[in-house]
Amino acid sequence: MITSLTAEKLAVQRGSRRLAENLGFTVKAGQALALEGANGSGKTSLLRLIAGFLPAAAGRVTLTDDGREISDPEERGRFVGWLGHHDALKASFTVSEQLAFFGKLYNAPSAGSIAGDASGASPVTTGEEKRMALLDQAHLLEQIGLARQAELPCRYLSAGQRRRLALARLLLTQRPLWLLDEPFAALDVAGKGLVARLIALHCGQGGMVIAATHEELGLGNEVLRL
Amino acid sequence: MNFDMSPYGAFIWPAYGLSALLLGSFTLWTIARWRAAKAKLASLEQK
Amino acid sequence: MTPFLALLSRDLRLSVREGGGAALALVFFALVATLVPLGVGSDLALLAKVGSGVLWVGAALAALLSLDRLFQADYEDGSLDLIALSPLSLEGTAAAKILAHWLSIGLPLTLFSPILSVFFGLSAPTVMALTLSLAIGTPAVSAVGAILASLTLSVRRGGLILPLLVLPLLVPVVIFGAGMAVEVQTGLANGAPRFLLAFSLGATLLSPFITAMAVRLNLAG
Amino acid sequence: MFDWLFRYANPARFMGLTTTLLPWLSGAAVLALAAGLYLGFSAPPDYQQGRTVLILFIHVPAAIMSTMVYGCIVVASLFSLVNRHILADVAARTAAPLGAIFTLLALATGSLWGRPMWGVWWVWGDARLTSTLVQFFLYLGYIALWGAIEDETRAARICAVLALVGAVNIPIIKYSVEWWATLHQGESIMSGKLAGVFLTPWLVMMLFYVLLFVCLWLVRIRTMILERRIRSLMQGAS
Repeated sequence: MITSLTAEKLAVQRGSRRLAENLGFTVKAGQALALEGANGSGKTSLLRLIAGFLPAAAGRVTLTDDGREISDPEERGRFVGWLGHHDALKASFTVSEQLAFFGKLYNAPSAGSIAGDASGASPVTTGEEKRMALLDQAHLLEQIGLARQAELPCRYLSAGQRRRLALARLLLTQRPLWLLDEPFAALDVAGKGLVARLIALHCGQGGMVIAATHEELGLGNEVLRL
Repeated sequence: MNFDMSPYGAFIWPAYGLSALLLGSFTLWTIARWRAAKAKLASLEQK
Repeated sequence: MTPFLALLSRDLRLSVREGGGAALALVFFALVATLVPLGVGSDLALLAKVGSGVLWVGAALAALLSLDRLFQADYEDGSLDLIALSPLSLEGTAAAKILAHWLSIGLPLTLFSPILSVFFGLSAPTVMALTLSLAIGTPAVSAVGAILASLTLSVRRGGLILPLLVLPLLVPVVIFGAGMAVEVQTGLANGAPRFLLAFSLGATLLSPFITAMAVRLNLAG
Repeated sequence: MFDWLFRYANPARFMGLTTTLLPWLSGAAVLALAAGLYLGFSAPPDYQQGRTVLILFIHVPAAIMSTMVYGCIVVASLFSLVNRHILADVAARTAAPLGAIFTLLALATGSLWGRPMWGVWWVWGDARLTSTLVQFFLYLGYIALWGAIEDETRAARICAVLALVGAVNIPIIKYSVEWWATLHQGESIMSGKLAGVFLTPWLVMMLFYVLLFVCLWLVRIRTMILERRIRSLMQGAS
């Protein structure tokens, strides 16, 4: 179980440009951190650094897993649920093919075993949470509002629907540390409400969220300004 | 020194000419670029 | 193994659905085999002499057609980020993509070559040797190509620069590959099969590691 | 192990060191050129090649430089990947056009030497000429890749990998081309060899080529360091 993510004296550098320096923060299980800043302030680069893509120019990021400290970037990446700028969808794949591929790629447990795993890992209390724990693909699509589009190739999806599919994939991968880049982008009011609910739920189950956003995450969350 | 190249002058002179041309112009260009950079830096540092 | 197979089957399906797959490469290959006789004349003795070399060059060029999209498509739409975070290592990712490229391009080209060799009046043993040499050599084309495709994955017009980078490195494959057909034609053992096999093995074994390194460098940008 | 090198890898120190070195090096280059030309043009005609040996005095050094410069790029690329030092990036990048020019000259002078010797401008059977041609394409690809990647730091790493992949491949390419030349042409062809009397003029010309390369390389590195400084000054001003 992931318990905390700590950044110490972190410097973010992209190419030859130093974007941010001396950053320090800690996110604990169940917490959400919002990254704020103008365009080009390094929000995306910081997320990429935490995900392990971008090496830190200075300082370090440590993830604590059951008391074990993980500082290897690629190992850290195995805990990351990623929602980037791009939706990472293939035009010719249907919604369900898309999810099936990522499910297999991420070794996501199949429907039956997930229910057991999730309820074992964290006590299921409310009905809403119980439904979320049943990460069956059909349930998942219903939850995310894409049930009718299941067999539709992604090229026919609207921008908002593409974003919802990306969210469904985020849930499917079952990663404890969510890194979200502008999660509210391209979504309508209902969609934004969904994102806020999912984040709250993820935190409620002991997950961690770091999101680059202009808007409230819908939690009494902490804010880091870049 | 002997500059009589017969019967191969048509090959020897072009070989030397081409080498001189390429290496010479590259050298001149390199020096010109160095001078330009130096002048530019000097004018920037004055401001 | 599941993540590996998932990526492999996805790439194979993509190559069929989103164009740039076998069909395009085969048509290109056939066009090269048509244009060369039109260019050099109908003398069958001459065509038989140059045929295996022409087919090898044609196959190598055809395999490069869609190579630039091998990593670039996934890089541009963000898929590569998600693949990099998956349990599959980048080395595994590279191996899956090389294998997918070979299965979708190299293998069809190999199987198609006996048909095209009709245009050049090649003898049956020569055709056998040529097909075998393509079977051994095309994995090396995919492997070497993958290294350079991963190096150029962020280059906006990578498709233009890629052949310039790949083709000089493919000189040994073409030489030894066509050399296998020469061995049959002249009847003199020249060692081409051994060299081709060695190059192909070396390239396919090393390529996933170099490719993964290049992907890592690009994701950090 | 490379401590002494890193002392001078600091751009400011590098500038200081090269400022004192360059006048001496360029003076030596001019002397070597004068001496090399004098000795070369005074050399007697070869009993077989006549005065075309004069071409070999500039062809062979260019061909050797073609390989040597690539070696310099490979070493700089290793430092670029392992130590991520900016000077290594700049060194690798600036050496490439020089290497391409030497390679082009080796090809052109080789062809000009071959025409009277072989009767044709290009002989595929000469493995060295063929692999030099491939080497030229490798240089062009390397230079093109540098130009194609916008971010300089990324371009440096990516091109370093390309240089190393090329370095692994060059011996294989050379071997395959030699193998191919013997496969397709049984008889041996006359290749450029130098008899003893011609050794001194050739060595002096070789020295000139090395000195010229070092001088031009250093000046280009210095220029690029200044250009980077100019860019960062302009970025700061805006």
